[in-house]
Amino acid sequence: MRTLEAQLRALRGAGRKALVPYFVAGLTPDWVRHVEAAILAGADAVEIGIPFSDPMMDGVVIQEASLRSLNAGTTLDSLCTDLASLSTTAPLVAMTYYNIFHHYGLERAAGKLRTSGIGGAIVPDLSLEESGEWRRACEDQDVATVFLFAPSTDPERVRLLTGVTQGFAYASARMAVTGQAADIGDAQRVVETIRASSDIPAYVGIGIATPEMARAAAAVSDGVIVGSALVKIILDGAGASEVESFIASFRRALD
Amino acid sequence: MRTLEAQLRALRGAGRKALVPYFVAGLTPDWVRHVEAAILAGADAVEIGIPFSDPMMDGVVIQEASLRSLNAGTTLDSLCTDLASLSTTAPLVAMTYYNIFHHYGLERAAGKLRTSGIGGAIVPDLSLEESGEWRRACEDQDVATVFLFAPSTDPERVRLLTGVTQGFAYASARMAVTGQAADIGDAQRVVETIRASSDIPAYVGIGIATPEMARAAAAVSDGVIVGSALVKIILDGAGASEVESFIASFRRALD
Amino acid sequence: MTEDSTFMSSPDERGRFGNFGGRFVPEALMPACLELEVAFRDAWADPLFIEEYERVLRDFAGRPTPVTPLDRLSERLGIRVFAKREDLAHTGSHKINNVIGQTLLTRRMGKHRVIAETGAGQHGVATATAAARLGLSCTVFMGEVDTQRQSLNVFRMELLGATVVPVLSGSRTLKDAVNEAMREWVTCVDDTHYCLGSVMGPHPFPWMVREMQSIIGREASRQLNDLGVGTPDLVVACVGGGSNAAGVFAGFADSTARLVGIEAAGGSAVGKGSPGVLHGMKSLLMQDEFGQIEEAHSISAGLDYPGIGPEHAHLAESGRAEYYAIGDEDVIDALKLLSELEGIIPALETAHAVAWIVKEAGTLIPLGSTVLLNLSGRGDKDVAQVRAILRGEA
Amino acid sequence: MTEDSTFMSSPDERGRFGNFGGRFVPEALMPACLELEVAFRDAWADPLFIEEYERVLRDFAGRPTPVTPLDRLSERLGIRVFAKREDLAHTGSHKINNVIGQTLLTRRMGKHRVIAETGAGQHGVATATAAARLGLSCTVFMGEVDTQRQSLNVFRMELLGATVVPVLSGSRTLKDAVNEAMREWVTCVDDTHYCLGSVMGPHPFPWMVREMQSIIGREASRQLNDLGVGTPDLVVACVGGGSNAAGVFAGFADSTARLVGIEAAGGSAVGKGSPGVLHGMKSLLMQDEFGQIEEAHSISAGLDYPGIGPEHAHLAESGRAEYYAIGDEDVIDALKLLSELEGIIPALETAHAVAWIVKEAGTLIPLGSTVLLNLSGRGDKDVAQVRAILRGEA
Ligand SMILES: Cc1ncc(COP(=O)(O)O)c(C=O)c1O
Ligand SMILES: Cc1ncc(COP(=O)(O)O)c(C=O)c1O
Repeated sequence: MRTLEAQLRALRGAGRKALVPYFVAGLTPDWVRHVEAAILAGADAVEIGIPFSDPMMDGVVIQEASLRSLNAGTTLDSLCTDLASLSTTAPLVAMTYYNIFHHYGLERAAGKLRTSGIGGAIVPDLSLEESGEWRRACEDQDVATVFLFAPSTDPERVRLLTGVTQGFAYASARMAVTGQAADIGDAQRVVETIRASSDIPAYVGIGIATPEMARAAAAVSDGVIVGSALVKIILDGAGASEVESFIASFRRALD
Repeated sequence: MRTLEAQLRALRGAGRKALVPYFVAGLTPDWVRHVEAAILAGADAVEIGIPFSDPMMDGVVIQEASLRSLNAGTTLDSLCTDLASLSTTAPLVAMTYYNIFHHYGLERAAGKLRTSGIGGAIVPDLSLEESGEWRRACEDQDVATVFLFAPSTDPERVRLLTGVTQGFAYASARMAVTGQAADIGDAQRVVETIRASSDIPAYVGIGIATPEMARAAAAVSDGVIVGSALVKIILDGAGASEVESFIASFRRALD
Repeated sequence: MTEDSTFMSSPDERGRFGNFGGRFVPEALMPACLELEVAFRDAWADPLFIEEYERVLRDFAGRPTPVTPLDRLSERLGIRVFAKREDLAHTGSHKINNVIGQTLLTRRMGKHRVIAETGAGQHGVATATAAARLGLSCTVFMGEVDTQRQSLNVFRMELLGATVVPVLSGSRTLKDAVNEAMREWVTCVDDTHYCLGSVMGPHPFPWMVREMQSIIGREASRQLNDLGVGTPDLVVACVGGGSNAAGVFAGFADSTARLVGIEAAGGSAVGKGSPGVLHGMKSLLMQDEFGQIEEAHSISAGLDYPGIGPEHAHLAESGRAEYYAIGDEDVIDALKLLSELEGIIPALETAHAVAWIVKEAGTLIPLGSTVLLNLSGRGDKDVAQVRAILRGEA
Repeated sequence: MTEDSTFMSSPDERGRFGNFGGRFVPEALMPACLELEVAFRDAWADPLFIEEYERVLRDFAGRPTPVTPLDRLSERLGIRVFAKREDLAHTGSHKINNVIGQTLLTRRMGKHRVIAETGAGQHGVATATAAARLGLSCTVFMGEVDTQRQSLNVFRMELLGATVVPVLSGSRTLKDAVNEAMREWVTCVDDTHYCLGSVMGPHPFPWMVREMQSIIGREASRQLNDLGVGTPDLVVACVGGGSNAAGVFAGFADSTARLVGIEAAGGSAVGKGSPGVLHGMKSLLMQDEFGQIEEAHSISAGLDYPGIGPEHAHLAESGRAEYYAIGDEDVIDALKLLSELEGIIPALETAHAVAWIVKEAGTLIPLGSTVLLNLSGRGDKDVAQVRAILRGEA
């Protein structure tokens, strides 16, 4: 077992529900300060969204944030440079679309993540079936390949996916792209099927918009991912202190 | 031989080139005064255009005049009533499209012409082949049926047409609808083919716009018909005195 | 080409169908009409000409067009409706059948130019198309009102190399475009053929155009047999001048099928007309008490004509065919219904026939009847107009 | 349905054509892709399904479309050009072939709704049409820019009962419409089929769509034999995603014919692209140095796509097919030329292929060659745009 998964299992071992906020890298010049503020407020790990021109699995909020970040000139290299100034050692997980890594070169990309302190990667458009090369590249660099589990994933595929997912299992609460929803949807069922074939930490994401929903999701899983709701306040102008209090409110709900 | 043809042959016998102006009946409230003015100025006979909604053989000038007249409420009956005030006995020839007579009833229409002092009728869309019924109706009323001869009419058809045309033979100067032209076109050739099979008076029409053209046409025929050029000045506002001097200028050219 | 028919035979030697038809044209045009009749009789009896005509229809225009069972409409109405798909013919309507025949004939007569009238532009586009194919020069007369309503069709004709002349006289619509084409024809009849767009005008046009459109009915009759349907109970077509109706009727004239022509209420020559003479023919015409021709008013430019072809006047008089009228208000609904149920957006003209079928299913059309609808054209040309109407802009 | 082919065989079990293809989709969509593959294999091996598919293509869509000898163009260019007339298929392009297959498959899978992306609106109209026929509900995603450029096509879809959703993200054109359709599909994959419009997307779409379009090539090959032409020297088609090209190529892949795909210069994935992953497939894509997808820019909305179907990437890499690009400036002239010489106004997409033939006759196309042009669609949809361009308004 490699670094990221060990860290996250340790967290669970300590009885703590994981809180994983998602940031769009480069969305604002001081985005790394936002990351620090979140960790200060109790985030256990952070998803670093690498903007892509065609974010097929994202709703309007993250689409807009990605576009802004791209227009500001964000690249894989630039955001890794930015991360050098990050003052904490919390686990970081990249999230982006496959073409970014494919174009960069898979081994080169995995190496870049590792040297930038990113311990895992979520690639929503990389299916299990197509993931072999990427997994090999990551393996060499101790970068965990995190897979998504959808409500539509049948038990047979869940078994296959739990066999390869590393770090944690990303349980989609619903059949939807990223965005803010009103309930935790199918989270419990998805987590249960994951647990039926693996004891890897299972985190719930997609649509978790409020501390109450986070609490409900965490009650049936090992942690939650908070994306669009957070990105939205940053799009609307929130600075580091608002990010801190936003994350703190989720932390309180989870503890 | 019936009335109209006798009158026109007599004219030729007297060595006079016939001048036949065309008026759109009802174009102005005082249109009958225009007719009188023309006769005063030396017209030998007058064509009375009965306006039709779809004057297929007429150019823009007569189209427009027909429309104006129709909008003013002109009908076969109304123009015959108007004619009652005509102070002369010059030969009158109606010109209109077949549907007007067809709709009025052929015998009734021929009778109406006769009682209104109209001694002949030109129906440009009534082909020889379709003219039987109309010719019979006119025969009974001593209304001459005048046929047109076109440059495209071959000698064989000319023979057939001279066999039925009454009053005069209408020689089209050109392959065209009514309007003002620059020369007398095929007038000579058309008149010659008519004369090759008949001694009926042959008048040239279609496009005769100036006294000079009238003179040229009359030189190769027995008379001329002046339509659009005359109607144009009336459309432009000419009153009886202008009509009189217009016709007088043609008369001078012919004599 | 059509077999001898009792009900739709050739006209007599004067070009009469019963009391209607004939040749009411200026003497200047008589030689051309006579020449055309001779040329047509000769060509139509020439297997080589027929072969080329049929080959061009097949390889260029996409014939045979299919017969489509309209299952969802049938279920809705309680009758069985089949559509003969002239909308799939090249340029989007049955008009192409006629112009391919006439342009081949033009070449055969040694003429180098065609002129045509057009209302909505379908016949104009078809003529420009067939002329382009043969390298004939082409001029199309179109009422100025219609050039504005259908400006894209004007541009299509221009793309095809034709000259479009806006007609400024009269009501500036189809009727006036015919007048103007006739006027032009007088001036150029030597090297120019007037490619008339419907079963109207002087003999031999009504007969010739019907013959050139009869391929619709001949195909449909064979296709219905192949589909196991046999003779339909009704054959329904919209009627402007009447060419698509005549073409499809020709395949069923001697069968037991009821033949039904649907006019626009505002251009209903059978319903509101009386015998008269216009555009070279004696037929039924909408006219006032003085014999002045009335202007038609229809939502569809192609039915916006105050007359009807003389053979239809005869079929109406003899009772072999029935004619009904449909008002503008029912047309849009019918267009929408066919679009939504069958995935076919019909031309506004065609939508009149659809509307009648929808309206009369269960009344004039007994439940369970089999109906052949002649789907004369596609609605693409009308989409902007329909949108404006539905948005209350027109 | 296609015979086993050396050059255009089925993809491997991962959906790869050589180095390209595959299935790069969110896990949420994997079950649907797998289900679709099973359903397609099953249907495509079922004679009853094939029979219905072919019957609907015949009776509803008007197949076979003819092959037209383009005599006047041929004479002008010194080569022999034949056109496969997909412009005559119902709704005006080859797109109908694919959607008829996919909607029948949708019903067979027990789904009641289809969604689709569209650029110019041709695929959207075709999908709305096929859905209407079967009573499926239909939603079409269309970039907001395109809904404005092609507002009449939006209304056509609405008439056909479809809902059109303007896409506000990204460049607001075709690429973004695909993204949005994928996003929607995730939310409704249970009862909804994503009716993709070209040989792109995740396996089995590129293969399935090619199979459903291969009827073009199979017909054309038979028709050229019937015409006595035999195997042409070249088969030329325009390439957006590549479905009409794949369809016609499929009939000639194992022949001696050169296969030529023509891209828009501003959307040239083979000419300017490099391997990448987008919209579920690995293929050639126009992208910047960081792997961000570039926006295509073409006069024709249907070629305005930065990628190409994976099988084309493979055919390019293997050398079996050649790909060239044509710039906007040559397209209008080609459209006018075909219109004036042959009476066929092609779609702007198709005009790219025409332009290449005109340009290369005598150079890349040796004089005397026989060329089959796939005339993928009619230009009616483009006439307003072309007019604006020629008038200097656009
Ligand atoms: C599609 C369509 N149907 C019908 C008509 C009416 O003509 P006809 O009665 O000659 O078939 C037209 C005329 O433009 C038309 O375009
Ligand atoms: C007429 C026509 N041809 C070609 C295309 C390009 O698509 P494809 O490359 O899939 O054939 C389109 C797409 O809209 C089209 O409408």
